[in-house]
Amino acid sequence: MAVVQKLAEAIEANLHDGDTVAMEGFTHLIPFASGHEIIRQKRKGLTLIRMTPDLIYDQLIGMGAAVKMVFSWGGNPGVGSLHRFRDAYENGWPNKIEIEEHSHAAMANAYDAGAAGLPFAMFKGYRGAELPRVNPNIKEIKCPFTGELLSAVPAVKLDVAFIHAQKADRDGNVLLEGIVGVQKEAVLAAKRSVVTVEEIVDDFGPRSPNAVILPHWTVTSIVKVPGGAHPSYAHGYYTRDNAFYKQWDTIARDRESFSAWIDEHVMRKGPDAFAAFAKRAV
Amino acid sequence: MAVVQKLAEAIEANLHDGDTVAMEGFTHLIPFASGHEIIRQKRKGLTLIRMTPDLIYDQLIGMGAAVKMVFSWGGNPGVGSLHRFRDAYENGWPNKIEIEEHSHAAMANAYDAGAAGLPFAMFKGYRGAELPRVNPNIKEIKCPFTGELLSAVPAVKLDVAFIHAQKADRDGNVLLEGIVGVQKEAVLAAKRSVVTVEEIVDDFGPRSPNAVILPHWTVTSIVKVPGGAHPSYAHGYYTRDNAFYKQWDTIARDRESFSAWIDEHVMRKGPDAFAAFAKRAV
Amino acid sequence: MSANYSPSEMMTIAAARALKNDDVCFVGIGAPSAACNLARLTHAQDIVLIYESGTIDTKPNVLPLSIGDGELCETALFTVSVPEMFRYWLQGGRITTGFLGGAQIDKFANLNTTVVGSYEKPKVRLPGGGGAPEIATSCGQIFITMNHSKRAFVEKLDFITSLGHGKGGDDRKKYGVTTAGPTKVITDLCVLEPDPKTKEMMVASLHPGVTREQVIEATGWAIKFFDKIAEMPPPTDKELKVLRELHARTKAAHGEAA
Amino acid sequence: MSANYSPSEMMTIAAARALKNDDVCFVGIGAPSAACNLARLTHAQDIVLIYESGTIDTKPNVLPLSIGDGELCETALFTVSVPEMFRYWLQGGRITTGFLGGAQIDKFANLNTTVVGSYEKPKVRLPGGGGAPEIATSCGQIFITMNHSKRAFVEKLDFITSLGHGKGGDDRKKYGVTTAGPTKVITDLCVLEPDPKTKEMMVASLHPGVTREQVIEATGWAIKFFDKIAEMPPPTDKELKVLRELHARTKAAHGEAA
Repeated sequence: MAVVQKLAEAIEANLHDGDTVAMEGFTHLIPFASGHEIIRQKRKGLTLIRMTPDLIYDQLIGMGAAVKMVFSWGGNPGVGSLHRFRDAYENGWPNKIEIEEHSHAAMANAYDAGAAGLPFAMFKGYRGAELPRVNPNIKEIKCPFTGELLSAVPAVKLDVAFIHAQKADRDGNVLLEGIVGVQKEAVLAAKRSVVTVEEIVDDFGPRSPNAVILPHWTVTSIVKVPGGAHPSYAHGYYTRDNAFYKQWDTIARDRESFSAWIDEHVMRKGPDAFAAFAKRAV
Repeated sequence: MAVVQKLAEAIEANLHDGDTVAMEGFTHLIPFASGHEIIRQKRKGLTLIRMTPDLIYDQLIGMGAAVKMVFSWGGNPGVGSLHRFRDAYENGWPNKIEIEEHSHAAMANAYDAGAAGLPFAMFKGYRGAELPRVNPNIKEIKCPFTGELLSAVPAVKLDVAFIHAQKADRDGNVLLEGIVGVQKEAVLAAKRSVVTVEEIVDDFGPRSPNAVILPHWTVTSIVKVPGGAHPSYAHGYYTRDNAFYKQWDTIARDRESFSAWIDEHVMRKGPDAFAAFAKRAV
Repeated sequence: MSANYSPSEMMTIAAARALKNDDVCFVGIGAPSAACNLARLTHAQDIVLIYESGTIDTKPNVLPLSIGDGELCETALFTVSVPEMFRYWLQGGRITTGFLGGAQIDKFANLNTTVVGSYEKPKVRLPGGGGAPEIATSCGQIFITMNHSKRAFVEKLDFITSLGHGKGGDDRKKYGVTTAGPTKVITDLCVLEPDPKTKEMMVASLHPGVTREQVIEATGWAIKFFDKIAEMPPPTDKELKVLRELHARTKAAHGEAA
Repeated sequence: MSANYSPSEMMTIAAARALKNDDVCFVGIGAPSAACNLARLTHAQDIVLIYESGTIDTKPNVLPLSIGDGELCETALFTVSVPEMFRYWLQGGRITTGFLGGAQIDKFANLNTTVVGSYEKPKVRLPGGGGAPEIATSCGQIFITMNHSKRAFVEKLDFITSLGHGKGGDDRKKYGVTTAGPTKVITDLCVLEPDPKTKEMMVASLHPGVTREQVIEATGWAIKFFDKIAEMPPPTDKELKVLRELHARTKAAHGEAA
């Protein structure tokens, strides 16, 4: 049953060193405010799962929060590399990290299987591709009716899911709209979930009967953080800060400028700082 | 690419004797107008797939259209038996029909697998239940990671899917709202699809970005039949005729009253007759 | 307290009382639907009701005739597709309490809603399992509501549609099932609960005015009684009023729709 | 016709021309996105564009920087979850043409976007496959757009991220794959198409002013030419105008957002 909390309380209560977590959002609604709070609280030893690690994991990895990353596309979308991830993986700075690499289809199916309470996901995947050679978590199963071979990967099972959404209501239900990615699946595949939202309303009001909603009894903690998805975006609130994504390439390219950026924009700030980005709404 | 047709043309062009078909709609949006047209065109030898056969299959079976029914709950909801189905299955009137029986979970997963292009569906099902003993299309598979045993059923693969929806637009896209059941899956699991709709609009207008839509290139034929889901219902247009569902128990209980009803309400009528029910909208 | 109530009303009210404010219920049509909504309109106003048509957290003003009446969707927090319902919500373990009923029940609360007679040549072909096989194993616990009669409460089922406690003891675990299974069978005479060890369903309480002999007489196996049997308190005026108003609204709504 | 255009513009325009009005495209970011939208804004106005973020039948006014920019969702007919995208739409066989690119390609149009060097100790760790492994096998056919250079067009891939024609011939069938695979590789110099039998990618047309020697020089294997080589017509004024306006709108939009 969802409780409304401050962000620091929510992270404190729900995330422990060594946890397996996902901070999801497929380009849209990426929970950056939660990522920054995790950095401020100096969590260590996390296994970070995300289809597209994006800047949020580049920041966490650069600050030494992770020991392993499970992913399917590890770049800065439309820009280039994730320099902090590469520095950790290739050079061990600030610490070595292990990777487990999948395709998007595999991870999307693995989230789906986690939400569905299945131990694994199956799909027509990896045919003629080399990843199964280097990832022991990709196996084959055979259709018992046709004999067709399919790929199998373990279901995603999380200690904590972090997502950002447009709205929560007073009962603790959460509404997502637009590119909804795998966020619903991540929350349903998790023991605990922290949902930051743009606003908390009395009632969602008129809406499609088929709206994408996470009901209150599937959510652990709700935190109001307007702008909390910046530099990602919130459909209906503010747009993606594509210019910042490009700037990140320079910021993250070397260790000093990265550390300076984190110090200024994360360590010396709190979740309220995100409100400035919400105000740029279009 | 969807074409807009008359109902008689759509059935004529898309449905052949011996086809495997689904006319779906979980209580809501059941495509009765299509069912009646199939009766008028005297199709034979059909394999009828539906989670809840409902009156629509009771009528088709009573008129001798089917040789097999695949289903998971074969009653008149809240009322009792499907007398025409039982008469065919127990007494061979007007012809014998074969059954293949599943659970709802099995069929929902089998539709999902059909839409997803998979050869079979897996789920945590039938544990301690007896149906696997009498249905050879229920098998077991083992999770390659945990060893857990799961149930497997073949994916639903259809020659034709029939559904009823609220709206189509001029491009042939179809919008469904409310209890959407397995209709999207049925259409995506089918080679051809016939969609009857309450109305055809220029544009769907303002709507949730996550609205349930079947895009034009997944639909074969669109037919405007206002009221075409009666005695089922269309959310936003007219309510379920619960009283008729109760009356059906008497109508279908004996062969003569059934035949008389079909003669009067199906054989001597056309799809325009459904408009009378649309007008009772609330 | 009111003395004028039917055994069927007592059954519905007893089932409603067993529900808690934080339950998430997978509701079936008929007595379960009446019981769940009665609970919601009395002591458990925050209870979450889910119907297998995909309607989640629904608050119907009248009882649905079918599992997918428009009323359920119109009053729901949101509605999902049927595959999602069975995959993410039921199989995903998101339901605390599921309701089942049946044509036949045995002493371990296994149920038959498939056939009377043999499967291949049935005397009576019943509607079949629907959601029952997976509801029985995926929900945290199962409540069963059925009218108590020798024809229904049988020594041996003609067909096992859904698993109760199997052959008793920890038989459910053999099938890889970790949920509690049937914790209450609520009839028009009494409430049965499983013996903690054998899992045989035994009488835990009798409805007001019902005797042990009546229960024994209406049961097709040698039914056992717990050492301490409670008497179910009779319906309160409020419970009866709310239930009857619910049924009256329902009757009016379904009649008028013709 | 305009003589002032870049090789990269020619590549995008050649890719756009290969698209048909009834295509359903799975679009990637960069050149594919520009090509698909150019086709939509010129000869193929009914083309259906799908991005893996879940946006279906989208008509962006500016090109997205990421695969999930808001513009894609705001102009889409509808948007589905990412599991549904990969399950019902891609794996379900609902896409006619998928676009791919990569850091390395071999003569059978197998692609590498994973690592330069060994997987365990890479010289360069690239972003990885993303949607590519399943796009490569699930779409009706694949178009590949890449700049032509010896570093990219290699004799042997460091890693096979996604299947092209495998080892050639009907090698795809060995993996249970029934789709056509790469039917065009569109570069800034030329267009390659598979030999009908061996499936080796061979030069089918040269862009205006490009010589065979240039292509041979830019390819890391002994590249073959079809007997009859066409010359790709240069960009029309309209194509260039529409493409440049698209890029200008995009640049303005992405810059301003800061």
